[in-house]
Amino acid sequence: MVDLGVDVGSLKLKNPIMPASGTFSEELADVFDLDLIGAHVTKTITRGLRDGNPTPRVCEVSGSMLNSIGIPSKGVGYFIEKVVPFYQQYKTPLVVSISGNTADEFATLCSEVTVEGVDAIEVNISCPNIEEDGKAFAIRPSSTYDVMCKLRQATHLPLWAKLTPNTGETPEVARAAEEGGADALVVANTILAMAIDIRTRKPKLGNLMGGLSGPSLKPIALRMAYQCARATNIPVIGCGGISNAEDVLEFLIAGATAVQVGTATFIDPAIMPKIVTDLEALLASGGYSSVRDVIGSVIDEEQDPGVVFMEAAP
Amino acid sequence: MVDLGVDVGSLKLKNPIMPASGTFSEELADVFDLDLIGAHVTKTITRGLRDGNPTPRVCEVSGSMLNSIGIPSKGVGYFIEKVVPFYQQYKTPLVVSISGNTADEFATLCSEVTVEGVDAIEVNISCPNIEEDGKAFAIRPSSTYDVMCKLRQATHLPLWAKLTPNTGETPEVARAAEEGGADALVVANTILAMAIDIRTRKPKLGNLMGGLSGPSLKPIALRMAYQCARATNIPVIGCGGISNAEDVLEFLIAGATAVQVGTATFIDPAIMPKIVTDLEALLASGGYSSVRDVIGSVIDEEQDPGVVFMEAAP
Amino acid sequence: MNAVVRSSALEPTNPVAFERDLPVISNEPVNGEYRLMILSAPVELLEQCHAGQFFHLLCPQIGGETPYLRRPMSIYGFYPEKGELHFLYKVTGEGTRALSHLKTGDTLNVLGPLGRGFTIEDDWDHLVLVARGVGLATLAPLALEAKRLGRKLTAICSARSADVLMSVEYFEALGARVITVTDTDGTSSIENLEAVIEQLVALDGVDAFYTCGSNRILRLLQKIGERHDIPGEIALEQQMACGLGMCHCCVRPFRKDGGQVNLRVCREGPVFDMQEAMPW
Amino acid sequence: MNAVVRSSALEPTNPVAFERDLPVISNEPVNGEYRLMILSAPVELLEQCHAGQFFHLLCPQIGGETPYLRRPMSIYGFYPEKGELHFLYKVTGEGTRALSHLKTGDTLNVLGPLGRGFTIEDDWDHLVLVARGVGLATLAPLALEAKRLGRKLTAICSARSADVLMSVEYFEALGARVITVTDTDGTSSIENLEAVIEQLVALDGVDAFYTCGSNRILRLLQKIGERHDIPGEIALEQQMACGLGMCHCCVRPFRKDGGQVNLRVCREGPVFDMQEAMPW
Ligand SMILES: Cc1cc2nc3c(=O)[nH]c(=O)nc-3n(C[C@H](O)[C@H](O)[C@H](O)COP(=O)(O)OP(=O)(O)OC[C@H]3O[C@@H](n4cnc5c(N)ncnc54)[C@H](O)[C@@H]3O)c2cc1C
Ligand SMILES: Cc1cc2nc3c(=O)[nH]c(=O)nc-3n(C[C@H](O)[C@H](O)[C@H](O)COP(=O)(O)OP(=O)(O)OC[C@H]3O[C@@H](n4cnc5c(N)ncnc54)[C@H](O)[C@@H]3O)c2cc1C
Ligand SMILES: Cc1cc2nc3c(=O)[nH]c(=O)nc-3n(C[C@H](O)[C@H](O)[C@H](O)COP(=O)(O)O)c2cc1C
Ligand SMILES: Cc1cc2nc3c(=O)[nH]c(=O)nc-3n(C[C@H](O)[C@H](O)[C@H](O)COP(=O)(O)O)c2cc1C
Ligand code: FES
Ligand code: FES
Repeated sequence: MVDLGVDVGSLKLKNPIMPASGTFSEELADVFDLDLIGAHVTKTITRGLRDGNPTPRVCEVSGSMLNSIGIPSKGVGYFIEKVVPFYQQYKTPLVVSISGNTADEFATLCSEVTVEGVDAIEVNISCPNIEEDGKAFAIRPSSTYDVMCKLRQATHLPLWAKLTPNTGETPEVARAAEEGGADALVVANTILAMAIDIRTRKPKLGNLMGGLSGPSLKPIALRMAYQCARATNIPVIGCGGISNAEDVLEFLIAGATAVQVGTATFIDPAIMPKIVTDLEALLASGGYSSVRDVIGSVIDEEQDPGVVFMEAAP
Repeated sequence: MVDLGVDVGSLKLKNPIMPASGTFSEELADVFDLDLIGAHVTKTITRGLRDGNPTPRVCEVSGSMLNSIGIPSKGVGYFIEKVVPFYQQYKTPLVVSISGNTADEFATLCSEVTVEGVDAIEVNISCPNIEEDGKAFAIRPSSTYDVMCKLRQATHLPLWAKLTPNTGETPEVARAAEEGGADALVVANTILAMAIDIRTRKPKLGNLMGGLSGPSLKPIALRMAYQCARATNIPVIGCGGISNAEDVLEFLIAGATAVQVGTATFIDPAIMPKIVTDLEALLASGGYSSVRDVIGSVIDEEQDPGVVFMEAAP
Repeated sequence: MNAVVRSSALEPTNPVAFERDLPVISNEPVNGEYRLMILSAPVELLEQCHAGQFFHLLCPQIGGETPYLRRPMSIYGFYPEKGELHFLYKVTGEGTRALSHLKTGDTLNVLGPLGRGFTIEDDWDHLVLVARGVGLATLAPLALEAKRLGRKLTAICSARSADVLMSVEYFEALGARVITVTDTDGTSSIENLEAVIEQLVALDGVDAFYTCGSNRILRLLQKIGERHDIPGEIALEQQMACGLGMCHCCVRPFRKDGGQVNLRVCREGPVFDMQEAMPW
Repeated sequence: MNAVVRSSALEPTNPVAFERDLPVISNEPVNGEYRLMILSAPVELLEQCHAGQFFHLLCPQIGGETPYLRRPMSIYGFYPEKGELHFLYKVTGEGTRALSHLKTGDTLNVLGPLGRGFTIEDDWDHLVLVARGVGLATLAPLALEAKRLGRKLTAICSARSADVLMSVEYFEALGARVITVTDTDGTSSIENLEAVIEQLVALDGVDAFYTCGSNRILRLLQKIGERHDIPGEIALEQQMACGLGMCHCCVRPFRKDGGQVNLRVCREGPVFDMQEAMPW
């Protein structure tokens, strides 16, 4: 028996497997017992109602996908009346993902969702910030720090900052989030991408561009998880292209304390509980008695530390 | 007969297919007649001798690859004495890719390679710049502009700026390169990524991290090519994951004037001349008489222009 | 009587969507464009199926095809008595090409049944379906259901030419009346279709319309339905990722309570009220 | 006589590397760990082959395996007279697992012959090869070459146990003397190997050593070679991408002119001067 429990800051998870925001909802209860996984993470909500982006909202790119859903939201009222009670049926901690167009709106929502039944708040700072000409907060360290400070003041709950790969400054942004008060980092959101139908000459997504997720994203997200684990002292939750227990182990070795599974659930809706089982077997076969022993166990000392944060020269 | 000729600024190419820097060399003459492609692009050279990075320098990640070669270089002398004469055997234009640790060193090399036999200079501003704490020049608009101004003064040859995907500011960097004097943009270099061997717990690359190339990169590079074509008035040369004529067409429709083929050559060394043939057939079947008619023909007007440069919200 | 049975999302202890590897019994071309795939399925899965629902298929990576996401496919037939699940599909791209490579004895991973199927209210006696092209695949099991419930069904089948008219025999074998209209002999025009349907309404009375796929047919049936106050349902398509209602990829706009709402084709659909549907 | 023939990079009009789909004649296990694949190849390709060279194989995406890059594999045998190209391989990961799924009649895309093969100078009369494990695959064709040139060859084959000793018959059939050493009976220790080789040098005289793969054997042969001034060559491995010399992925360090240089295994190798090679 391998102990799969991990601590994400003050929050104890029975295992390190949880869904990625936007790829999970109440409906997955049709497929498996939702108490089998380490945490529940909701789709990002906004304060007010939002329709979301034009269709098509999804397309396939070699072995991965693009999406541009655009955060349709039924607003905070619906969330508190309907969604929280649903998840309160379960023993598993509930993490609510939130977002806002401005730092103040974001902070207001953050305090509004600080309610009984919510165990942590994931702040999706990878979404456009209208005060920074449409750039996501998490593209720059300064805007990351500013928004995190406001969010920190708005809640006593654990605050997880979800970072974007659309930046050249991952370690700096990670440190800014930590300094701004993040209790953990979720690494990472989708990377901005595009596909065009060569027959119609139209973009394959209604919104022209969208986020790349799935296996293609994995080596990028893994690099970011490693950078963030090295750059900060807060737990890192890996996310991006994770499809099986081997991928989970790779993120844990790189320094992640837990992981989120997104697109893989679309391919196999029961993948999360399967990964929990497989991870236990994989750790057992490696002689581990606790998953905590592999976290951050990457062997990188032989390397010149200079190369670690250097932009790898091609 | 479809006219495959394109103009990259003042440089006329017989077809829009050329190799990506670092994935092409004299040795490919063993496999096909090098006059079949639109241009020859050398591996990036530096002024002095460089050994390159520790091995392993390459690894595979789902359907794509990571590399961290580190620009081993025999220096500018060898290049001028051996490499330029080799390519002078061909009628095809020669593009030399160069790089430097500092803007001044870079500019010196730029003027040193401004010699008979070189038709354009591709400046790899995606490599680490020791004056900007190891960040690549092309991560920020300001460092891009500064280095491009120096390079512009160092040569009268066409100057192609090769951009990096490791930034959250692609349109701004593209405009900075244009304003700094670039005649064309090569979009893009590899994106920083990582892979770990879960058995040995060691990074799969000797340098810990490396650049992701191949099909996984395509939707990211395509998005950047589109952004750059919209943001500037100079030709864009698409690069990233291009493996067949359909991929080429996708980049041309997005706004690229020509394309570079990299990793695909490792899978099929004769892919470039095959793509030239297939592209002609594809255009003919679409009723085109000139490849120039498809460039930038993406149908995006129906879209709210606001979304175009906005970070797509997931 | 309602053909739809789904567990509410609030019953996590009673999962209803199956994810299974099912053996291929056969997978043969039906005519130049369509193929029929027959899978062997367990009875408990087949008993959950209803006309209008779909399965989300994990198309195999074979024959050089590398589909990634699942592909939605309507239930063409489900036979608990013989343990068979049927799909009728058209080869249009990577996923369906991959499906076409499956041979007897291979397995296909399916997820379903998913979505909300067709409604047949207790007092709906004469049902009329209007189908074109692969839409037949979706509407065919409605005939099965109508027969089981002892209702009268008229199937108006529209196609490019007579030789791609499928399922006519299928409908007739189930005791349905079949009216065929084709482009080649000009009978499939909207004007002629309107005349044919108006005649049905006038002579036999119609209690409900069912259709799917064609924008022009939708507009026509909305008009006729409104004119005579006849209810109807339409099965719609949209690109999907999860198929379960999680990702909100598959929405379409509907008229509801004077406004417009986005509904998920995979969850609130694929079958929707015909008057609420918006032509596209 | 030099076993290496390559067009210089300055002869673009004379391509020497073939990229071909070759039919699989057979692909069978040789013992628990190794498989022999025989491809049907055109004579003009086989005539370009030399012992020590390799092919870069585009492993198929079958059996659930999705290898992407090509895999380097030494020529185990090449027979222009019967139109056959042989590879001996060990299944270690995705690519070689995919290879193992190939059946008679399938095709495999190969690129080659690539790299610089073994040298056999005109005055080298007694050749000694020391091979361990899959290294045999690389050294085997040297025996063929030696026989064609009428040289004497001694093959020292080292393995974990007698039952994985391969190619012994192969070497013997080519008239080579074979000495086997194994871990199970303790004869494969470096000390014993040194004694065996020193005896060969003392009794028969040795003109050249050939080896590949093992670090310990390399050190031993470097020592013995230096002691008696006997030249030698070693075939080395490294991760590869292009296989043609373009990407500089596959470098290893070598001692040259008092300094250290990086050479490409795919181009300057895979066969290198034994004294220049650096143990790893
Ligand atoms: C509820 C529902 C039921 C369906 N029932 C049937 C059926 O019974 N028979 C049949 O032949 N087809 C049916 N379709 C359409 C079928 O899903 C598509 O033809 C199929 O997904 C095409 O996949 P492809 O890889 O071959 O084509 P590609 O064009 O290569 O597909 C690319 C992507 O677009 C998606 N896509 C393409 N066309 C459609 C479409 N019309 N609807 C939704 N997504 C699409 C694919 O799923 C895939 O993700 C149905 C669609 C839906 C939504
Ligand atoms: C010149 C040369 C000749 C070779 N000849 C033979 C031979 O005759 N028989 C044989 O069984 N093996 C030979 N090898 C080793 C063979 O290339 C590897 O076993 C094979 O690439 C493993 O691929 P995989 O996908 O099965 O394993 P994986 O471990 O999944 O491979 C992952 C990646 O690492 C690379 N890799 C793994 N091991 C090696 C290795 N030892 N050398 C180079 N790259 C490697 C693979 O090519 C692939 O890119 C040779 C290697 C070289 C360089
Ligand atoms: C359809 C879809 C919707 C998503 N919606 C959100 C969202 O609302 N908020 C968010 O922070 N991330 C969202 N994401 C990003 C995922 O949470 C995750 O970061 C990303 O998909 C990478 O993980 P994966 O490769 O495992 O899918 C979404 C991803 C997908 C595919
Ligand atoms: C092995 C390798 C070496 C590379 N070396 C260079 C280089 O020296 N200079 C450079 O600008 N880009 C270099 N690149 C990046 C490519 O030129 C190209 O931008 C990238 O690989 C994306 O294209 P692709 O997906 O078609 O390979 C290298 C890429 C690879 C795979
Ligand atoms: S496909 Fe995911 S919600 Fe419908
Ligand atoms: S593998 Fe590319 S240079 Fe050797």
